[in-house]
Amino acid sequence: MTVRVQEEDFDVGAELERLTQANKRIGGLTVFVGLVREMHMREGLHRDRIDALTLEHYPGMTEKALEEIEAEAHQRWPLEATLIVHRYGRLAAGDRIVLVAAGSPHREAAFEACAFLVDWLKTKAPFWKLEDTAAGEKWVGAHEGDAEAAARWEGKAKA
Amino acid sequence: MTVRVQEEDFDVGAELERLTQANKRIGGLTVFVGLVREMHMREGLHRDRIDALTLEHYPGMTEKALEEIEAEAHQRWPLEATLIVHRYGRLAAGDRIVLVAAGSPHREAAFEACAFLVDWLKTKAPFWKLEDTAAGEKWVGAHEGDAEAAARWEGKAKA
Amino acid sequence: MKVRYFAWMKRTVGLAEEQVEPPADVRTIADLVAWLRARSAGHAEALAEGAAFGAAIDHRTAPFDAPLAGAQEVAFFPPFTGG
Amino acid sequence: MKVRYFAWMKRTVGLAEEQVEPPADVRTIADLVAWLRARSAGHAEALAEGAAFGAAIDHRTAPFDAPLAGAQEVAFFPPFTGG
Repeated sequence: MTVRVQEEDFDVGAELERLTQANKRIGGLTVFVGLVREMHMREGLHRDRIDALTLEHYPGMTEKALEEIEAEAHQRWPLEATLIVHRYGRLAAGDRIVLVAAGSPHREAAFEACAFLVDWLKTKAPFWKLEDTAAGEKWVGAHEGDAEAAARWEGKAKA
Repeated sequence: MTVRVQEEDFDVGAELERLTQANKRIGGLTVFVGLVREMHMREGLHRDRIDALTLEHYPGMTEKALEEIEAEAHQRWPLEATLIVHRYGRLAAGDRIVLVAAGSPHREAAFEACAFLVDWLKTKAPFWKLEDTAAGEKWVGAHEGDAEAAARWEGKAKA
Repeated sequence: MKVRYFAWMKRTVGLAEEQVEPPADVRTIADLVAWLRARSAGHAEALAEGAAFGAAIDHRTAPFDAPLAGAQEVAFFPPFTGG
Repeated sequence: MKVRYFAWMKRTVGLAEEQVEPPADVRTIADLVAWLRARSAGHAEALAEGAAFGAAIDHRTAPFDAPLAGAQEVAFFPPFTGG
């Protein structure tokens, strides 16, 4: 169980190697990498390309929230290893934002736990995205689909 | 779209870097790494530890089957990038067997497509596992759960 | 008690944080919100009724009826958009 | 026509592949299975009725009633266990 919040990029291969090495009980490792996607936004007559964003977070609370989400995943699935690395600060299109990994003897548990971790961290960890557009800065609104995705794990019994 | 069947190990970080670089439309990349899990098997009075296995495949058919599965995923989800690397030959506990990755603008598509690729390659690509135990060699039987997992994607409309 | 503001609320209030000493009848987060609104036009706008924001007490998300007793740090923020 | 065997079927038949020329009345995979059984005790065991195995024609999975017309290579194998 590891949670890290950092400004610098992470090395996916090295992180996963460290996570699984010396643990021969992992049969399946599911990994999610979230990246800054180049987007086009229409607002009135303008069409802006979003080339970068700034991620703000709440130091102290962020780590606690991520650790609780991770502990919840271990409660629900038989996991051998989990990892959450989330960046903050200024990120450009194509940059990595977040790395989430869940390793289990069984692939179903690895898939479900990884999806759960991603869904919950989106709605329960204190991060905020500020987009840079040619027209200026714009705070990203919460995505309705995220709340729905997070809600599907509410009250679900242990798999 | 890339499919590779090879005896040698793969470098997860380098593979994913190659897959996503220069494509700024990927917002979510879901990855599955299958590993040889150390297992204990009970048979009659014996309890054997499985330390290694040999993966046999059907050269020519394997590549074709994996390419068809990959094409099917692109039919069903809006994917920007997919990768399947599957090893054959002798593998020890802790070794990587397979790498599956799906990148999409949207994380839901990335998760579903990756799970689909793993489920279908388990039941539709010609690989066979032979386990080495202290008591001798043993061909792995098909796992009932695999057929069920693969079946949940049958006839499903495009997401 | 320290009060912190994040994301657009920080810009609207014009402060990242402030030290406040609310009177004894400010017992819950909802009470604190109402009391803070009077501090400035920026406070009033950021903490307006109907605005979509949440709160935390000492690094843990808390509902608006949560008691403030013993709180060291209260934070206000818009819905999270990480990941 | 080339016939190939994989996994335990290869061990049981005792051959990885063989070149065969079945008579004209062997029209489907099912016909071929019945015809191959007579070749040896290993064939009979591997291809026994009720044994769990599948087949492919020219690198593509095929049902047992698939016609052999034009087939270059037919393969027999147990259920797949990759991934």
